[in-house]
Amino acid sequence: MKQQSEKNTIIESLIKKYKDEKGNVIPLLQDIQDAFGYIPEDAVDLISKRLEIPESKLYGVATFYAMYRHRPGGRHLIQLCTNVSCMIMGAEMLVNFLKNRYGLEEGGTTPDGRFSLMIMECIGGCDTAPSMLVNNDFYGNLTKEKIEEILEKYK
Amino acid sequence: MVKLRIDGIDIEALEGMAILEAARLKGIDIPALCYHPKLSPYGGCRLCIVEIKGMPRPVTACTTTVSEGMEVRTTSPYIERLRKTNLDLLLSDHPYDCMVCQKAGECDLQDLAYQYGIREPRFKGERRIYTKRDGNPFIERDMEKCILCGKCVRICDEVQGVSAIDFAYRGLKTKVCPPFERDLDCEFCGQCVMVCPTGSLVGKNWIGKGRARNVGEVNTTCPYCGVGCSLTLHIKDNKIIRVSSKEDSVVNEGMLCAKGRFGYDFVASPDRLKTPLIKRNGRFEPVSWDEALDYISKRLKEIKEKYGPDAIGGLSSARCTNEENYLFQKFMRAAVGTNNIDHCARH
Amino acid sequence: MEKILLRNIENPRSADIKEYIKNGGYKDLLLALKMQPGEIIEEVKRSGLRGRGGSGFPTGLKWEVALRDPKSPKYLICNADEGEPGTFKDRLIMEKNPHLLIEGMIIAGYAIKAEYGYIYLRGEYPYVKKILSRTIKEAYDKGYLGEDIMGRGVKFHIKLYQGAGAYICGEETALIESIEGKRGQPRIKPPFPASTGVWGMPSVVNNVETLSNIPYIIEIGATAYLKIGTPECPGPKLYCVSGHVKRPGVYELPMGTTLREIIYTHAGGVRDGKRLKAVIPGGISTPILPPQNIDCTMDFVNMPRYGSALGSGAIIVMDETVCLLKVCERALRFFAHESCGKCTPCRIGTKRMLETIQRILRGAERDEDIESLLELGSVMDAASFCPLGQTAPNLVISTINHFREEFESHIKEGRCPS
Amino acid sequence: MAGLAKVFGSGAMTNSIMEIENNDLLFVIGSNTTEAHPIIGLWMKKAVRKGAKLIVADPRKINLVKFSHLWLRQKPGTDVALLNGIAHVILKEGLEDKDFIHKWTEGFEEWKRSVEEYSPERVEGITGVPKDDIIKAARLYGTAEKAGIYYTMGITQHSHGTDNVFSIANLALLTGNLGKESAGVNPLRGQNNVQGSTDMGCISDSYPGYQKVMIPSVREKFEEEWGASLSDRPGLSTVEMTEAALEGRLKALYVMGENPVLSDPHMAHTVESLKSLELLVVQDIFLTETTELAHVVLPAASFAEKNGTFTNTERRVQRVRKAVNPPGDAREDLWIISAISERIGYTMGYDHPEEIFREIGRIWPALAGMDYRRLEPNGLQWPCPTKDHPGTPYLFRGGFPRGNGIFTSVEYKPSGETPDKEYPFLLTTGRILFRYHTGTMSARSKALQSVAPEAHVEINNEDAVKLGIKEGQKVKVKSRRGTISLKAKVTERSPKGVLFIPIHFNHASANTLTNDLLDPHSKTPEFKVCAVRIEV
Repeated sequence: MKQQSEKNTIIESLIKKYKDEKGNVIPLLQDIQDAFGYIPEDAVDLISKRLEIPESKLYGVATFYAMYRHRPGGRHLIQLCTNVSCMIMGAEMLVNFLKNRYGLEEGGTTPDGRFSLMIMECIGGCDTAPSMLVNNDFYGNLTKEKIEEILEKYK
Repeated sequence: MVKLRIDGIDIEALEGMAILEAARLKGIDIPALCYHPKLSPYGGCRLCIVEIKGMPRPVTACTTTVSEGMEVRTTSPYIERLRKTNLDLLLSDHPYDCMVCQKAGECDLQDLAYQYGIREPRFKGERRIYTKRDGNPFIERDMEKCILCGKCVRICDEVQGVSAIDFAYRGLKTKVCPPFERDLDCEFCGQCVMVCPTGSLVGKNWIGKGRARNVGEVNTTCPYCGVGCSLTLHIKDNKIIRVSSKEDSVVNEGMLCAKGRFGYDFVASPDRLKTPLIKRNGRFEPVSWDEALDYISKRLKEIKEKYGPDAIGGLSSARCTNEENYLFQKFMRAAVGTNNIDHCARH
Repeated sequence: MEKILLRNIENPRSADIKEYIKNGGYKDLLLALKMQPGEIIEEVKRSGLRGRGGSGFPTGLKWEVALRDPKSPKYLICNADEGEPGTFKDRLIMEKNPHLLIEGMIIAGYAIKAEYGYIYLRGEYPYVKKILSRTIKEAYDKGYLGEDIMGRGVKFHIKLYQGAGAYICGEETALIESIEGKRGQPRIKPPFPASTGVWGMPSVVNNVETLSNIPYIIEIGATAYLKIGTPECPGPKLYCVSGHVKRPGVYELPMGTTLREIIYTHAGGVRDGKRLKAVIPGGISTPILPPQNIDCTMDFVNMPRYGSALGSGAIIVMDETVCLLKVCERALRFFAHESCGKCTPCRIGTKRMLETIQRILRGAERDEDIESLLELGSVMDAASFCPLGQTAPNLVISTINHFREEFESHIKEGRCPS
Repeated sequence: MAGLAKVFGSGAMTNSIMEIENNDLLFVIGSNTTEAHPIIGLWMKKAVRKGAKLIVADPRKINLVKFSHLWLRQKPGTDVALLNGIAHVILKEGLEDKDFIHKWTEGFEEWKRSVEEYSPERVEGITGVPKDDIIKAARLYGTAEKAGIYYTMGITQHSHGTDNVFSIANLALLTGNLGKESAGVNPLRGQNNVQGSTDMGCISDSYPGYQKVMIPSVREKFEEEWGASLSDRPGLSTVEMTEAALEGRLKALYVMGENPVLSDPHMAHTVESLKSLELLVVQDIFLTETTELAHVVLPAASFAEKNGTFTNTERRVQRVRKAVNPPGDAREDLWIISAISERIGYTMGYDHPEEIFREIGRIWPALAGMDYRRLEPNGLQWPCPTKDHPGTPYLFRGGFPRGNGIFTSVEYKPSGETPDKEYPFLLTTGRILFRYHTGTMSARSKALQSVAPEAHVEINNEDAVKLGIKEGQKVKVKSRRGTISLKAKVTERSPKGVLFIPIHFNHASANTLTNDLLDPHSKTPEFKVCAVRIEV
């Protein structure tokens, strides 16, 4: 992971961006997650000090929203939906496929650190169910073969 | 003022007052677990639901303010069934510890379970299990017993201004904790313990020292700073086992600080002086009261004769009572005959 | 019906501002800026437009409360959380016709004298965020946003705000709490956001589809708008169809089109020649409908008469192969995961209902399990703090009512009839 | 509290704690309220929540600053200049309460001239507080309808402590913030019954109720009441007794419930003086640094083992009740004093503390209306002259007891010992939340001991970098009077050039270093300012 001091300078610069903006917590946490892949504990400490927001409240926010992650994950994040529309179109089978083919469990990371898997509630891709996101890209009408083909692009 | 009817009783209440408060003014007690007069309304526990003429759904009395001509019913078979089911749900996620729980006999949840006759929760299911204990020296935090009423979070944030704890996570996993579930690190005022309706937050050195039975209460004034908070000492077998404060006390309204609430174990410290001591060739020897008093009075009379009363001085204490201070200066002035008196005030 | 909300979306560059203006885009804004805010609100009130997010609350009324409130600054908030499973209409507008939303927001902002607007976009649409950021920049560059819109002395700014995965933030006060950087827990009402919203200021929260109707109302006037849809629920509606149909997708049809017509005429009917088993008409927080009820007209007023609700208009079609208990289990897993945890009935009730259904599916059920589900459903509906807890039981309870035998067979014979 | 007593007749809070909630302006100077008076801190936070404005004047960034609207960071010991500066701006902007001044005060014109040269620019030079903040503070205090001033040791523990108090009183007189609710001049007394011990006459120049020893008619009244001839010679204060012992004039000292070795300044001096005594009797509940030097130690009862009353900082007399028996042969202080008195020929036969309380009521009208029954359940605030009198929440309604409120001209004088080349740092001392006074009680509570186990010296982070000192590093702090070693606490809380050491820890007692220079009037030592050096 990045050097501690280097890490701090990144966090400090991100905080400065939102210093005097009202309602800055959620976008700031998102930027921190984009920079490190997750929200490190010391980032929350620093935000609390600089923006004078009680750290207990920050932790409350950081753990409320499902898309904030608190542990480093794989290089690429797979977010597969299994909600009702996707479920009745076979999403469960794809979950098993990811487990058998890539050794990916819900919330887990492949041993080689390439992929992490998050099971999502609904990502608004019901017309092309089953659907998934990989990092920020959307893919629909998934089959086992199509998933394999897609994941090839993410090294 | 607003005129309304609660359970057929005409009531006049202040504009903006919650129905729950207006009802309590008239002695109508509506069950509530997350309401506290000092705190902002929350509406989380849903026990204080009442029916209002013209409203489709029951509303919580703690969040709904009175309005002119409102007709409120605080109880009906339907409302009681909803309350009982709500309690059932709370108990289904609560450890069955009443046998050993420190709060037994003073627990709002236990009282309500008794009132609604719930022996077994009807909806069994997974219960929150937290093995990690909080290492702070003052407050035992058993979050399994927490019913998420949020009173501790609100009093720490709104009244104490420290915000040491808040809700974390979501849904059934929601938990009140310090950031990253570190050990509690705050002013340890214990206001959270004061408002906690269950055994989730209790003083660490209260545990096992005794509960409701044969525990006496003595109201007194705090021995520490000059604010003069009212203390209630809980006594068992001639020992202080707990300190609290009545919420209607004028100076502190039941709130205390770490010293007042938790700093009482010096009274029973083994180091307490138990006998008079006289120093003989550099070492203190225990002696009887007569021997000590005779020694002192003999020496005082000798010094007074030899050097006069002004060779004697007296230092009284800002921690002793008015009566003791008065008597002390009377002793120095009338018995000894000097004005050499002071006390260790920080002025 | 001639397309209004999805006009010109077949054109691959439909999101581009030049393309939008070429097709008459932002003309309605200039028209509106000539009118008085009060006049615009009267027009919207007369048009009968109702909230497309699912509440069905008359949009004009909400605006009027905000305009009349003395406090300022005021805020216009676009609810783009679109968390109701089965719903993907707002996504389509924002991907293919984003400037229609921006134009609608500016007119709405002007009407309630708000100078600041937020778009609260759900965290699960990162690719939409890119499009919207570009759209907002285009609007600023062309002078439709900023300190002085088109030299008309009107100021309006839009800030794009992304959530981070919380269905509850579709509820307007939870959304506002989220913008303020807090946990998305609903607020006590009253006060309503129109008088005390974000930062304690008057804030109107409208859904993407609702705001996208505004330019058209200005363009053709309320009287013409009333001719579309039904008298009580006028205007076009975007119906989302997913599940076991030949052509899943978004269909822009007059409000009040029947469910049958949407499924069979537009979405091509049930695929692979399977038999229709059940339909969730308005997203998984709305009661399920058996096949014999699909002649219902899909609008806010009629659906309750059929024992269900329009909701967000998200139609999930299920054929005979589906085990409805599994669907209920998945829906309750959703609600238990998304419950904000504030109130007892929802925090614990969703979990206990889920565990009861899972027990039945495992065949470890007890006879009173159906009784427990009904009791839990009633306490959640009656005593939950907000609509999440109140509507979470709808799917299960309606499935018990309409498909009792499927529950019985699971309990008695421990197997699924489908 | 000599300063306040001079102006208003007593050294107590003029208003009461509950009224804080309705202040619309709170001016807190020289008081770390949330640590020294936590519950009064809560009332202040409540006032702020209700919309009141809060000004905090303190060299350190104490917790209360978080709730303030304006933080004046004056250099330690420059309070008079700051307060005169504020008065200066109030006068210049015509915010003074003209008819209050006309009706209830005297000496205004002369005092007005004395603050003329305290312009904001000059005051900024002395105190380091930006002039705009001085003007802002003056406008806030001057325009407020109900403004209360709150202060503690930060104001009084200086060689010019009385001057500090005078300049506070001047501000209140200037703006008519006296004799009405939610206003006043409010010293927050540090200890549970320090107000009571001064009320009861445990001060060398006054009998109970501030009745002066030097006035013959007063002395005769007490001689008659007590049936004994009384001395007409002025008595000695604590620090003067130390001097007298060293000079051989004082031969015996009877100490009840105090630990002067730790709590008096210049510890080495105190120890040496106590050692020179022919008789030192110490009556306490534990062995302390002072009992070590005693000839006789007497075991006393603690607050939970006796009946009586305490008087808090808002003049509220409240009951203290016996809850448990004292350990071993320990006895109530009343019994011990009476027993000694008996043996030296003066009988004081009391069966119950209430008899003493009634006697006090007979000789001090302010308590005449009180008795133990009337003190239920929440006590009464003196003055309470008659049995039906409800007590007095705030003083001076309808005017001052002894004629008018007196404006006192005060010149800014620097502190006795200020930093120089040899001792470049300024040391200030004070309280922390988890400890109390000399630690006799608080050190013996396991939980309090574990969260505040030892002393520390707060050092500004820039100073720490310059001296290469890291957080938690053991350092030596040296003054002309002694040296202690303790851990460094690197923080932005303390200003550059200023160190802070809590007073509660015997293993590194701040009073080893403090200066025993006295305020001439109040005889209070200058605990708050002395010059020190830090050695790594």
